[in-house]
Amino acid sequence: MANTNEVEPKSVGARDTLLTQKRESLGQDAFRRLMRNHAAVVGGVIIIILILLALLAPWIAIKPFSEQVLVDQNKVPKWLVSVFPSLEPYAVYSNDYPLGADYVGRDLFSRIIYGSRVSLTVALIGPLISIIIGVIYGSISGYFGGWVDNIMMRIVDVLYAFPSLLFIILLMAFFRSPISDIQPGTFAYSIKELDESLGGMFFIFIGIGLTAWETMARLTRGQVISIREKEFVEAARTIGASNARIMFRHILPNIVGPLVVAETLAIPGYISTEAFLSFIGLGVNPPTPSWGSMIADGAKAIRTYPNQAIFPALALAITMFAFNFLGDGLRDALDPRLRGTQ
Amino acid sequence: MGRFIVRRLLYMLAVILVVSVITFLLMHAVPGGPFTREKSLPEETIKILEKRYHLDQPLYVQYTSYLYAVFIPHFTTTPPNAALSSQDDFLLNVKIGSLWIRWMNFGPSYRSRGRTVNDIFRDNLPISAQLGVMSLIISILIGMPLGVMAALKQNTMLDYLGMGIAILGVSVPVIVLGPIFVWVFGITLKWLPPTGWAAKPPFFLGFLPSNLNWEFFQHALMPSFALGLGSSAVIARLTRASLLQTIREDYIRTARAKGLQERVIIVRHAMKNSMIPVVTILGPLFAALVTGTFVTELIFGIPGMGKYFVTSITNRDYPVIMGTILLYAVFLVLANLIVDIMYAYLDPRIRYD
Amino acid sequence: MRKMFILLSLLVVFSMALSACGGAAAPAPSKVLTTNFLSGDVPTLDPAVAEDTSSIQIAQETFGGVTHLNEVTNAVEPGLATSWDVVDNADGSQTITFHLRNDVPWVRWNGTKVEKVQNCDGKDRMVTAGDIAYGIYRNQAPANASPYAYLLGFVLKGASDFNNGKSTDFASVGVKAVDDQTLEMIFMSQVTYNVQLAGLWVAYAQPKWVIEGDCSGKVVAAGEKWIEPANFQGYGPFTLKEWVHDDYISIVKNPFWPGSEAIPQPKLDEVVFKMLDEPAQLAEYEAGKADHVSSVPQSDIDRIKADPALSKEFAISPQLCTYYYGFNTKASVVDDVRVRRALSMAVDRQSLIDNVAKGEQEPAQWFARPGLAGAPTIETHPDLGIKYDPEAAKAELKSYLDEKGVTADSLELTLLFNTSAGHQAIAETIQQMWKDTLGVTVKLTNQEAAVFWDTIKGKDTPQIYRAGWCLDYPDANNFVREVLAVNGSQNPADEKGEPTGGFNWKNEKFEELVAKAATEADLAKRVELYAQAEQIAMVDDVIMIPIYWYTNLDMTKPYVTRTYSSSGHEAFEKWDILPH
Amino acid sequence: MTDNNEVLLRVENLKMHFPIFRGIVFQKQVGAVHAVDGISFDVKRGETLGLVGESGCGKSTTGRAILQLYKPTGGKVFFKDKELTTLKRDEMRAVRREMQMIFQDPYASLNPRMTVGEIAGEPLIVHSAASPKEIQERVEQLLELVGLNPRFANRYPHEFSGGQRQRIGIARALALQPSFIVCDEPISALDVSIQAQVVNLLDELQDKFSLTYLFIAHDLSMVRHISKRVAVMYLGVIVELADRESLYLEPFHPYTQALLSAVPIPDPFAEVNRTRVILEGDVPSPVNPPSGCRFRTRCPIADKVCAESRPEFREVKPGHFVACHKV
Repeated sequence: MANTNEVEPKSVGARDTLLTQKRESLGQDAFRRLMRNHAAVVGGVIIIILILLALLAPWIAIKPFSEQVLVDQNKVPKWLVSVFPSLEPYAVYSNDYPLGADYVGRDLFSRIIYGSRVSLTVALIGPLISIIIGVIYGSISGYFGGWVDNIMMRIVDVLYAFPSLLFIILLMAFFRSPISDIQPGTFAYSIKELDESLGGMFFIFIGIGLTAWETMARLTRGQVISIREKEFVEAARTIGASNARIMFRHILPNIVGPLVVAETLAIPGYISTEAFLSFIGLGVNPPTPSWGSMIADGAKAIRTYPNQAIFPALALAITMFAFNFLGDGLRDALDPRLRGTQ
Repeated sequence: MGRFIVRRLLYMLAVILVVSVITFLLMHAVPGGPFTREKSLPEETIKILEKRYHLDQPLYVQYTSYLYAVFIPHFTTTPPNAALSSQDDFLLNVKIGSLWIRWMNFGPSYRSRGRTVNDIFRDNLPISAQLGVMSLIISILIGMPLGVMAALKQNTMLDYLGMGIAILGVSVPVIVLGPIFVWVFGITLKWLPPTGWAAKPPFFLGFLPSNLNWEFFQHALMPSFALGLGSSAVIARLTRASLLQTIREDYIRTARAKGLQERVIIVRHAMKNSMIPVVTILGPLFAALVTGTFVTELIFGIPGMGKYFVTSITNRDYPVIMGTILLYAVFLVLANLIVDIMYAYLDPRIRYD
Repeated sequence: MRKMFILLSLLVVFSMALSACGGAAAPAPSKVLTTNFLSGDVPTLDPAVAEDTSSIQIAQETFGGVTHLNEVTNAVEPGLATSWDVVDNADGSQTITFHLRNDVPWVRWNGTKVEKVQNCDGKDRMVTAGDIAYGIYRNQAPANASPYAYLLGFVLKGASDFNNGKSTDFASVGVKAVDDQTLEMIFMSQVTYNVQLAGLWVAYAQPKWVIEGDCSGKVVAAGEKWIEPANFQGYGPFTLKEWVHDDYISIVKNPFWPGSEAIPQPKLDEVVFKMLDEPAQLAEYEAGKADHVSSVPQSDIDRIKADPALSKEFAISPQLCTYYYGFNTKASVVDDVRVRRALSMAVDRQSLIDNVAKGEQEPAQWFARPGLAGAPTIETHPDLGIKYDPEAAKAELKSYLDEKGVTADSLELTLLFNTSAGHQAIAETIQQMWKDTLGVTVKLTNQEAAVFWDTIKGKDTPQIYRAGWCLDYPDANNFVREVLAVNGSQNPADEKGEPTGGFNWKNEKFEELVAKAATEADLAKRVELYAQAEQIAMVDDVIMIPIYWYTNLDMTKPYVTRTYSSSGHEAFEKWDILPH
Repeated sequence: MTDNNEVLLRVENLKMHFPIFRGIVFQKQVGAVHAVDGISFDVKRGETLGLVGESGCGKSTTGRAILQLYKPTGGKVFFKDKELTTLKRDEMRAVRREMQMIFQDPYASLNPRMTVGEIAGEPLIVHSAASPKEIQERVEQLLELVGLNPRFANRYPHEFSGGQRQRIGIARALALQPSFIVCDEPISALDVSIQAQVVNLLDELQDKFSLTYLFIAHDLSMVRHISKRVAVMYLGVIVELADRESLYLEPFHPYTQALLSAVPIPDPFAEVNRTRVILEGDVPSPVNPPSGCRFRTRCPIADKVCAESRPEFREVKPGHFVACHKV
C-alpha cells in the first residue's frame, strides 16, 4: 500500500503533464504484469489453443472418435517404436494412426482431440458451479454474519467432512438405477435424462461442483468479512446504499481477484477428478472419449502399449501445466501488494 | 484454548451425527443391497441374511441401534470376547475394577464373514496411516524447497523449473505414474519390490510397523512417492505464493535494513509467517492420505483402508460404508482442529477462547 | 521449522533403531509356491458360508468332501469316501450311503509345524461322518445365513425347510451319521448330480469342538473366529498357516493327509496366495516374486505372446463359464424373435475373440459350456445352436422391418452392462458389428455392479444386457435349468410360475426337456435332451446371444509342474516345484 | 457564520453496547463492551462540535451510532425533528441525504475498484434519479469544489496521495448537500503539512454551505482551531462539555486538565512553565468499567464517593457541563 505513487499536483503545469500520461486501471495494470510473466502467457496461449482444438475437433480429428476398425486394434505408427523400443517384438504398424490405435481400433489422436471437449467442459463447468453456488453462499454468510453465518458455515463443515467421492458414487448408483424406481415427470427423472443427454457427464459436474463450492464458499466468506469491515463499505452505508448495491458494487469487485485465482488453480483439480471418476468406471458413457477414461483404459495396457496411456496423460499434463501457470501468474498479477513491482 | 478444543470436539460430534444420518439414508436409498449377487440368491436366503443383520427392521430402528452401538459407551462385567459373534466387537475396551467400559462397536462386515469393521480399522488403517505419513513427509520435503526456491527467484528460469517439477507431480495421475514406477523400478531395474507392504499386524503401539527395517522402506518407497508427488505440487505452490507475500512485508524489509543475512531472514523471519496457508492445506491433506487412497493401494497391492472406501460401496457393505465415512469425517475434523492449534503456534496474535 | 526437522530426524533415528532389532528372515522352506487371488480380502475360509472362488479354493485344499471332482475332467472321484451305494427309492427319492476312510486326522498349524489334533482323551481326532453332518448342519442353520445353503437345499431332503426355519429339527434333514465311517444322505430326486453335490464345499466336515468349545471348557469356543490361523483346524492336503487380512494367505503341506489317487499328498511345502489386482499380479510374476499368475490381463497378452520367455510360460485352458447377452423377450423391439435372431447372428464371435477378448476363448453356440456333464460338444453337435451369419441376420431383420414398415436406424435399442473396461470393450465392439451388419444403432449404458444385478432381473430388465455364468457344480443342469428355466437365476417368476423379469420367458417344451434331462441316467440321451433344449432357447426363441465360452489365461514359471483346472479351483496337491 | 440557536442534532442518553458471547455448545451473552454508555449533547445548526478523547473511548462509535451505522443499544438521537433510532430503513435512507460522514483513513474509505467520479457520484445515484450527464456535471463541480481537477474523475484512488484522497472523501460527503457531517478524525492519518490544507478546506466549506460538523479528534489541539464547542469523552461517557474558550481556559475535569497539559504550547517560555499532569495506569476495560466515576481509577483526586456514585453531568457555568464529584 505504501507503494502508491505520490502524484500530488504542485502546479498547473505538473497537472497537465500528469494528464497526458496514459492512465491505467487496476485491470490494465494487472494485465500488463500478467503479460510480463512468460509462463502465464504460455499457459494462456495453450488454453486458447485447447479451446480451439475442442471447438474445431471435427475438422482437426482425422477420424470420428467412435469409429472402430477392429483389425487395426492396437496398431502403432512406425515412429513410435523409436520412442518405445519395447514395442518392437509385437507391434503391428500402421501409419494411418499418428499416435496409434486403441484396443478396439479407434484413432488415439482423434480421440485425444475430441477428449479435450470433456476436459475443457469440466474446466469451465467446475468453476461455474462452484462460483455460482460458492460465491453466493459465502457472500450471504459473510455479509450478514451472526447466526446466519454460523448456521451456513456449519452446513459447509458437514459437507466438507463428507467424502464427496462416495457421495458421487452413491448418487450415480441412485440415478443410473432401473427406470421403474424413477418415474417420468419427476425431478429425479429429468436429472436422469439430463445425464443421459450429456453422455454421463452430468454427475461428473455434480461431483466436481460438490467438492468445489465448499472451498469457494469459505474463501468468499473470509474475503467478504475482511472487506465488510473496510471504511469504504461503511461509507457506502452512510450514503444510504442498499445491501445489494454494497454487495455487488463494493464488496464483490474487491474480492473477484482472489476468487478468480483460486478457481484457476482449482481447475487442474477438477480435471483430475474427472480422470479419477473415469478410472473407477464412473465417468462419461462410452464411446465418448475423455482423457480421464482414455488414461484409465490405457493404464491397464501401459506396459504393452504405453502410447495408449501416455499420450492422453501428456495432453492432460499439458493442460494442467497451462492452467497452473496461468493461475499462478494471475495471482501474482492481481495481488495488490505486488502492484507496482517489477 | 482448552475451552476452544472442548467446544470443537463437541461440535465434531454434531458434524459426525449429521454425516452419519446422510450416509445412512443415502446408502439405503441406493438400489442394490448387500446380498445382491451376480448369481442371485434365493429369496429365502436373502431373508435369512437380512434377519441376521437386522436389515428387516425399520430404518429408524436400524439407525438408532447403530448409533447406540457406536456412540454410547457400554458398561458390562463380562470381559470382551469378540470371537463368538462378530456383532460384539468394540474398538475401545477399558477395565475399571470389575467393570468393563466398552465403546464404539462399528458392527460386522457383511462381506468378510466373521470380521468386523473394527477388525478392518485395526488391520488396515495403520497401513494407510504409515503410507500417508510417509507420503506427506515426502511431499513436504519436495514441495517446500521447491516453493521457497521458486519464490526467491520469482519469474526466473529457476522459478519456472521448480514449479514445473511440482506441477508435473500433480499432472501425471497416479494411474499412470504408479504402473510406470512398478515397471521401471520393480520389473526392469529390479531395485524395489513391485508391490506389497512389508508391515503386517500386530502393529507397534497400534499403528507403527513392528519391523521398521530396510525391507519396510523398500516397499514403501514407490507408493509414498507416487502418492506424495501429487501433494508436493500443492505444497510447493502454496509455499511460493505465501512466501512471495511475506517477503514484501515491512518487517522483512526492516530485517534486511538491519543487515541480516538473507538466509537468516528467510528461515527465521519469512518462513514461519508464510507457513500459515501451508499448514491449512496440510490438515485435509493429512486426513485424505491417512485414510487411504484407492488407486495407489490398488496399483501397489497395499492392504490399506483406501480400497474399502470404494469397494464397500460396490459391495453395499453398510457397516463398512458407515464406518469408513465416519472415520474420514473424524480425521478431517480432527485435522482441521490441529491446524487451528498450529495457527496459534505460528501466529501469536491468534488466540482462542 | 526447526522443530519439524528435529521431529523428522527423531523419526529417522527411531526407524533405524527399530530396523536394528528386526532380525534376518528365517531360511525359506524348500518348495514354496507363490500365486495370487484377486485384490481384496478373502471373505471367509468357513466352508459353511463360503461363496466366492478364493474362499472355496482354500476350503478345497484344507478340507475336502466325501466325493472329489477331478479338476481337469470334472469326473467324480473318491474323496473322504472310498465308495458309496446309490439306492433309488420308490417315492422318487434317492439314498446314498458313503463309506468313509478312517485314516484322516484333524490337524492344525501350531506356529512352527503341522500337528495332529487330540480329543479330550488325548487321542488323535479323526474325521468322522458326524463331522460332515455337522458341516452340513452349519451350512443349513438359519443363524449362519449361508448364501449357498440353497445348493443342498434344492436336492437334500428336508434341508430347505430347515434352512427357512419351517422345521427346527435337524433330524428332519436327510443326513445321518450311521457310524463314524458311514454317512447316509437322502436326496429328493434321482438326479445324476447328487453325488457331485454331496462332495461340494457346503458339505465339508467341520470341527465342532473348535467352533463351540469342548472338553468342559479346555477347548475354548472360537465362534466365528474359528477360521483365524490361531484356531483353524483342517484335514485336507494342506492346512492354514497364515492369513494376513487383505494381504496374503499361506497354506502348508499337511503331512498327515494319507493321500489317495484322486487327492495325493502334496509335493509343495507351502502355497502363498497374495491378494493383488491383476496388473500387480503380473508385475510380481515378472519381477520373479511369484511362481504363478492365476489370470493374465487381456491387455498384456500381445506382449506376452511376443516375448520368447514369457510366451512359453503362458497357458490357455478351458474354463466352465459362458459369456452372453440376455434379452428381455417382452421388451419393445426385441419382443420379436426375428430381431433377436438377427442380433445374435450378426455377432462375429471369432473376430471378437481374436481382436478384443484375445484369450483364445471358444465362440459359443449355446449356453451350457462343453465340458460340463451332459452338455453337448462342438465335436458331437457342430451345427447346434446359433452362429455368425450376416446374410441370414440381415434377412431376419428385413422381414421384421418390412412388416413393421420402419427402418433399421429408427429402432431404439439399449444394451446395459455393468461398469468394467472389459465389458465395455466387448459392448463397443458388438455395437459396431450391429451397426455395420444390420444398420442398427444400439445405445450403450452401464451401471454400477450391485445396481446392475438387480436391474437385469427386475421387472424393467433392459432389452439387452450383459451376463455370464460359471459353474457351481459341473453339470449341464447347473446351466440350462438353473439359469434359463422358469424360476432360474436369470428368469425369475412369480408364485404362479409366470416370468417377471430377466429373460421374461417361458416355454413348456423347454421346461419338460430340462426336467427330464436331470433324471436321465443314460449319458448319451441326456446330452440329446439338453441339445434339444438349447436349440429352443438359442435358435427358436433366441432368449440370449451366447458369445463365448471362457478360457483361463495363466502363467507358470517353467520349473513348476501342474495340472490345469477347468473349474476355477486349482488342485495344488498335484503341483510341484522342480529344482532350478 | 449564522449563529442562531436552533438545535440540529440532539443526543439523549445514547448507549452502544457490543455483546460478548461465550459458551461451549450454546452461545450465551456473558457481557458487553460498553463502548458508549449514556451520553447526551446537542449540536446547533452551523456550529462545529469537537469530540475529543483517547483512542478507544467511544468517540468514533458515537459518530457511527448517530448515523445509525450501528443500531444503538439505548437512548435517542433527534435530528431536526426526527427521532432516528426508531426510523424504518426507507425513512432512514431519506435522512441520510442530510447527514454524512468523512472517514479517518483516506486509503480504506475509498473503494479501490471505483473511479473517483464514481465514488463522488455514488450518493447521487443512490438517492436521485438524475441523468448520467447531470451526475457527471455535478461530480465535476464537486471535485472542483474540493480542489481537485475535474479531469481526474475517471482515475482510480490508488493514483492519488493521502490528502487528495481525503478531498475525494469530502466530495462524496458533500454530494447530497447535507446539513450535518460527522468528521471522524479526518486529518489524523495525514501528514502534518496536509492536515492544515484539509482543515482549511473544511472551514471554507462550512462557511459556504452553512454546514454543521461533529468533529471527532483524539487530541485537543486539533479541535481547537475548528470547533466552537468541545466535548471530552472518557471510557464511553462525556466528562466535560463547554465552549472552546471556556474549556481551554478553565478546564474543570481532572481528565480534561490532564489532556490539556499534554498539549504543547507554541510559546517556548510558557512551554517551559507548563505543568504536565501525568496520568497513572491504563484505561480500564470497557467490558467491565469502574463503578461510580469512570475516571476514578486514574484520577489524582479521587476518593470514596467517586467509587460509590456516578457523578452527575451538570452545568457548572453557563454552557459549561462537567461530570465530576469534586467540582
